[in-house]
Amino acid sequence: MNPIPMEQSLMVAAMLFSLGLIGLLVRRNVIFMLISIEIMLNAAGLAFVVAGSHWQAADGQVMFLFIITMAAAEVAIGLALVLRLQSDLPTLDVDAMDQLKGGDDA
Amino acid sequence: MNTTDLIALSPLLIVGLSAVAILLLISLRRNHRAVATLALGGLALAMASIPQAAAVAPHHIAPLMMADGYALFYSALLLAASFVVGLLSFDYLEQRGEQREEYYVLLLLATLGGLVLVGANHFVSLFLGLEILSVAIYVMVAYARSSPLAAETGIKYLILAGTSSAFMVFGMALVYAQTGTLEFGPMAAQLMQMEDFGLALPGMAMMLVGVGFKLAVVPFHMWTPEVYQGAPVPVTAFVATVSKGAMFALLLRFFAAFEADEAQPIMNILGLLAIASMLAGNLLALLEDNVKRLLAYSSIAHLGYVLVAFLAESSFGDEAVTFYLVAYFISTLAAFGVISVLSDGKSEADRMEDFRGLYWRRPMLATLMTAALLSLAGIPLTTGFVAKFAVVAAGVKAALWVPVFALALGSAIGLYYYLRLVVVMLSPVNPTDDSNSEATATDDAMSTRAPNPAILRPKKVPIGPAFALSILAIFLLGLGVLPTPLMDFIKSSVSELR
Amino acid sequence: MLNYLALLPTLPLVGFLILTAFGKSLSKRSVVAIGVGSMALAAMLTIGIAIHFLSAPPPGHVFEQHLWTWFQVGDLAPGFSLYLDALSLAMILVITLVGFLIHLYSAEFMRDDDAYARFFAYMNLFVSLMLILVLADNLLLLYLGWEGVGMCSFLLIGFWYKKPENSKAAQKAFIVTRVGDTAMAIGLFLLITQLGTLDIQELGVRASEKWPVGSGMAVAAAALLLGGAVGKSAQLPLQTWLPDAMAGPSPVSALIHAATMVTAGVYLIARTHALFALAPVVLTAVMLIGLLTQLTAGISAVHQRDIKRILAYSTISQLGYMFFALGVSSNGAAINHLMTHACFKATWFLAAGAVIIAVNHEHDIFKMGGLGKKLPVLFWTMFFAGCGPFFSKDGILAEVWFSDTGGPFLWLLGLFGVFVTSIYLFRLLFTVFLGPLKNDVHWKPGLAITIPLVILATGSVVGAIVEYPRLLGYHPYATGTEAAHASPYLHAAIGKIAVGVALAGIYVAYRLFVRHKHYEAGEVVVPHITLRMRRLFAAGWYFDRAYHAAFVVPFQATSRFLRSELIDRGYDAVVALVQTGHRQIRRSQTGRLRWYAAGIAVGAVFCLGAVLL
Amino acid sequence: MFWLTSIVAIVATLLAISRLNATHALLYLIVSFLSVAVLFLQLGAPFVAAIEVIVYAGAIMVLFVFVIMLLNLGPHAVEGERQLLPPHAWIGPGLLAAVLLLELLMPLSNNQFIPTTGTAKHADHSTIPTIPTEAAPQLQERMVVGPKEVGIKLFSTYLLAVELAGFLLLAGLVGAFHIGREEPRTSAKPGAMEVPSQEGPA
Repeated sequence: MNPIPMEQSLMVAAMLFSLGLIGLLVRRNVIFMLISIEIMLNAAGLAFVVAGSHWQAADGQVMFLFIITMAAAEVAIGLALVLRLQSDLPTLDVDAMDQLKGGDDA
Repeated sequence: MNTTDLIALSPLLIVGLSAVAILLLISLRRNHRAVATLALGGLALAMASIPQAAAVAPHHIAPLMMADGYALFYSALLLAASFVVGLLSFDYLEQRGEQREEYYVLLLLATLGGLVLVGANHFVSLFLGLEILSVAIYVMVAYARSSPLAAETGIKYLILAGTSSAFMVFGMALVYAQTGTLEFGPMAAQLMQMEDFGLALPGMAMMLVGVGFKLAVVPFHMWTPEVYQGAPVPVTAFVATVSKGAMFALLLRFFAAFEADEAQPIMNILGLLAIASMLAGNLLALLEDNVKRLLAYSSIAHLGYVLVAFLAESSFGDEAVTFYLVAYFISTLAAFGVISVLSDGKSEADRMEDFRGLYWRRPMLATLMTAALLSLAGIPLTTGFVAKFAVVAAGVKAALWVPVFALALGSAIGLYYYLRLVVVMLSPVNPTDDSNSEATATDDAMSTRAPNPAILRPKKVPIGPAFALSILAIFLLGLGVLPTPLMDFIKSSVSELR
Repeated sequence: MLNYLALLPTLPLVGFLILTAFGKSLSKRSVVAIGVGSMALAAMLTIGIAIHFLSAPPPGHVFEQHLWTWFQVGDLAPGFSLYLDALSLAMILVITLVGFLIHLYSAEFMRDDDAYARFFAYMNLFVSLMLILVLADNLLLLYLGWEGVGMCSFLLIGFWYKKPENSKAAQKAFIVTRVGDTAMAIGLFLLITQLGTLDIQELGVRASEKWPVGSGMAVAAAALLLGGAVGKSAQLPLQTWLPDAMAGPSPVSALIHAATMVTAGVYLIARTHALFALAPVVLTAVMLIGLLTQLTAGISAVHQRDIKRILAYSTISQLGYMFFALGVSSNGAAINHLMTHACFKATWFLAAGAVIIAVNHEHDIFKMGGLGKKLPVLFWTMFFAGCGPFFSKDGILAEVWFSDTGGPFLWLLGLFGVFVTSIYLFRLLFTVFLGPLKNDVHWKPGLAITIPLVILATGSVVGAIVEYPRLLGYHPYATGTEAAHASPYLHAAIGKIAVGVALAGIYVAYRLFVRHKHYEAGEVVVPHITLRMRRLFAAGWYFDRAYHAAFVVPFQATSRFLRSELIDRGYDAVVALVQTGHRQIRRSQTGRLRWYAAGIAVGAVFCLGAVLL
Repeated sequence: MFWLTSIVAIVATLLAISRLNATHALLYLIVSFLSVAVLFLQLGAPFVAAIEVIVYAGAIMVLFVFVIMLLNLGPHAVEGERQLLPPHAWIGPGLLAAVLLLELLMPLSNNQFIPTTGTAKHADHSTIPTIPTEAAPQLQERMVVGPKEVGIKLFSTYLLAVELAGFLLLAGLVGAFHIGREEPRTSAKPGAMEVPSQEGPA
């Protein structure tokens, strides 16, 4: 198997991360925001695996496993909250969720 | 894992086991009092195990954790804070008809995360500690299911924390790519050998996003007021103290390993963040009428103050950081404790109006609140003053003139809003004839609603919070007058750091 | 007896604690017993200490009492230690004796107030902190008292918070003095870093070892401390808070804004004189600040109508005199004036408070008149008390003439200030008490009001004869004056000129405000001065023209300048700036999640950019 | 091969974040995750490749699909989504992310990595990877770090971490249970929690 230079794989990870960030900032639907966070976490995991592969060590993969664990836990709670929100508000538009803010801001 | 490892980890193990034990208990029988007792007992036992752990310290539980005096000191601090939060939570939850028992599982798990974080010596433990803490807090802030704000608060915190975690993990990956190790010590040694940090520097910068988010420094601060306001008061107290304290302990440990100038860009960033936080936090709090939000903004500024001592990069600075965090814990817990005790089953006492005339209705609580606010403002004879003094001294010693100047400026602004609340508490309680004469009437649209009568009605403070608050009061003033013993203790605890 | 020194701040503190804890459930009688009683004990203790100190002086005329070490940060270990020498003895005498009398007065004055216990609680706390301030042996403990009295002042100015303007005044006082306090705090840190100690005596020693006279560090340190003193003592340019601070009850004005707290700045400079001596530039600044403050505030006082504002400007002006004296290193004269002024101004404020009650809360002096017959005690105590400070001021002026940095020109300016002082003081006195009766008086002061007034007036008169600080063994006078003392006649003659000028001022005031009462309420007073001046200088037109051009026009310009409160606007601008900052930055808290996420992203971009650059 | 997979991953992700229909987006996301799994294989990490497919593309995505079904976000939601997503909304975030990407690519493109030596693989976790004195051959055969090594590492060195991960999942479980629990609204006890109504915007 041809080795893949680390720089390039990390660049791919960085691109995926940026795409996730764009998604997070652009989308107003909570579900899409959660998806975007998954993309970012996945990109970070990819970066770890890349680095682990570069160092020929299992640590990167181990870290990836923990990242996936955390992503699962977070998604579970996030989706539970989405269900709650859906029953409270008619929309999943996050910009509509502004009950919490300064009392008198302009 | 050998016996020594287990002893060194005993606080962690006890907290974790208590969480599991509570789950078992819940599956047998739901009983709020029993569950709370078990949780508090677990925390107390964990605290009691710290001297045992200290006997084997410093002990490196390879490769993940470090059980040294520093970690144990912060563990004790976090456990004590959780204990206080637990005491406050019991009566808070007791007044509300929710499913209350799971809360304690989450409280213990979050504490566990904090304990892992302060002992973390490795990216894996850092990450896991942080995430256990975060995930538990996601749920805790949204715990009050019947509250219309709960879900909103929860999702906001979750998404922002998730984002910041993603940044942090990506940063870690970059650092790992550069150094090939996940452990702090070797990592630092490795970087020292290199001519420049290479990818590790952007990596650390991205990690700062995660750190900054947890610490709520500008510009990662914007979640704070919302989460403080929307979360149940004891949870707010927890977020304000344990979560931030644990993260700061980690930050200190991580960067204590680096001495070279290569890390200077990171320090510069932190300096800028500190200055921005001190100024923005105080400005934001200036005319805020919601007390929980006010404390949120002020906490932004406080973390900025602590960063000043952190930037000193000396063991003196480490002591100042630690002492400041202790003082901040005590004052913040006392302030939120008072809010928690004042809140009743229906509402939370978080409006400025709720505090009007408190001094004349519930003098003890008002006095404690005043002491807590003065301590936060850094008025002499409170522990906050000694802490701020130590921080400034550390900053001045390291010739950090700009941050110290920002600190002085921020404190000057800060005193105003703390005293504003104090004055409100001293005002009379008939809002009908002096609705426009509030001592610090602002031109903002002040709510002229009457305070919630239930809040002002003198009632007996339940024994749990009463105990917690009296302990806090003793420390609040005691450490302000006689801080030397604690300072010496801190000195011996953090000496192993550098 | 000296060993009980630590009890001194403790007594009022205990009073404060009792009143705070049980204030609600105590009867007014018990409140008085605790609030005034603690002060009475403190006053007796002070007298005992003073007698002991004078009859059996401790070695070196200094008594130190170390209570415990506060904390230790690095090599810095400020302690709770008290330091008693002639200077602090003078201060504690003023604080406890005058303080006790004012408390006694308040027992009657505040009787109808609902928040009786709260008032005495604050007052006791104030006295306790003020005592800590003057007895502190290190600057940090002094700073504790300094901040503490500032806080009490804030609470007491806003004591009658029902009126919004009172709260505004409290805020203003607080914010303006914060400016000075911040400078002082920075000064403290400068001293810590440079000299490694905050012990006042040690500071003096180390500073003179390490810093040559006029070195930049010494100047910076002294200037920063001066900043604190200027704020606290309401000197230019931080003087604007004091007139507004009159919103508080009269006893508060008497105790805090005339006798004690505002003199803390004077005390600070006198106490850290060793530092100031190393910075002659700053001392000159002190002198000029004092001189300018004294003149501008005096001129402003002439144009006030509100009885308490007149006294406020007068206080600023008198504090200016003290700074003037400090500036020529004549600390003895400054402290002497401080002590007589404390008696004098306390009397006047207390009497003014009684007058205000008697005329049904009228503040405008031109709506009063002829009260002398109805309230003779007030008139005569004010009259006699008003004479005292002219003599202590003579002392200052003589010192200015003979000092190295002063001289006849500055003396002349000071002398003019004396003239102005006597005009505005006696303008007030004559307008209110002489002439036809204008008010219904249904109220007579009781014993608890009369006795303090009489005692304080006596104190002021005695101060005219005796130099209190010299009596206590405090006599650091300006360099060069020792030579002058060799020719006491000249010294005395110089002094007597000032008395003469003062008498002339009284005469002018009498002519203007008693003999020729043409003015009506609401009319500006200044033109009448020119009118009366014309009669005064009967010789006619030349003088008058010249006088008008050289004197009245600047007068009017200054007063217009001061009345428009330009400096005030400056502080309003600072407040507005901070508030605008608040509003602007608050807009960032939109409650919108995506906006917050964008904040995080921007932060990340910033962090990354910073390490790449 | 590497570039092909990468391009597929990036394009699929781009489509995932821009689709209006949540189900479509999820499908693209699965494609993206699958291609990342292929990348893992190419990087010599077959174990995580499998995990990526099973857990990410499988379990987590199924969770999303469930929720989307529960929420009934059918085609009718697409129109609403379109309104929430005007084209100009992309500009700001796009720029911000572009700058971030640039900042990440810059150090990546001109960074000198420590070249690895074959020995690093066997190095103990705690030893510092040594910097070879002479540049080691960059293009050496990349070793596969297989499931066995990962497993050994996981259950020896990282045993404690695995336990902690258990706690992390426990927190997620308890939390999701508490929040997601279906509770009849009417059964809310009197005096149930009610945060004071917030002050509306002035």
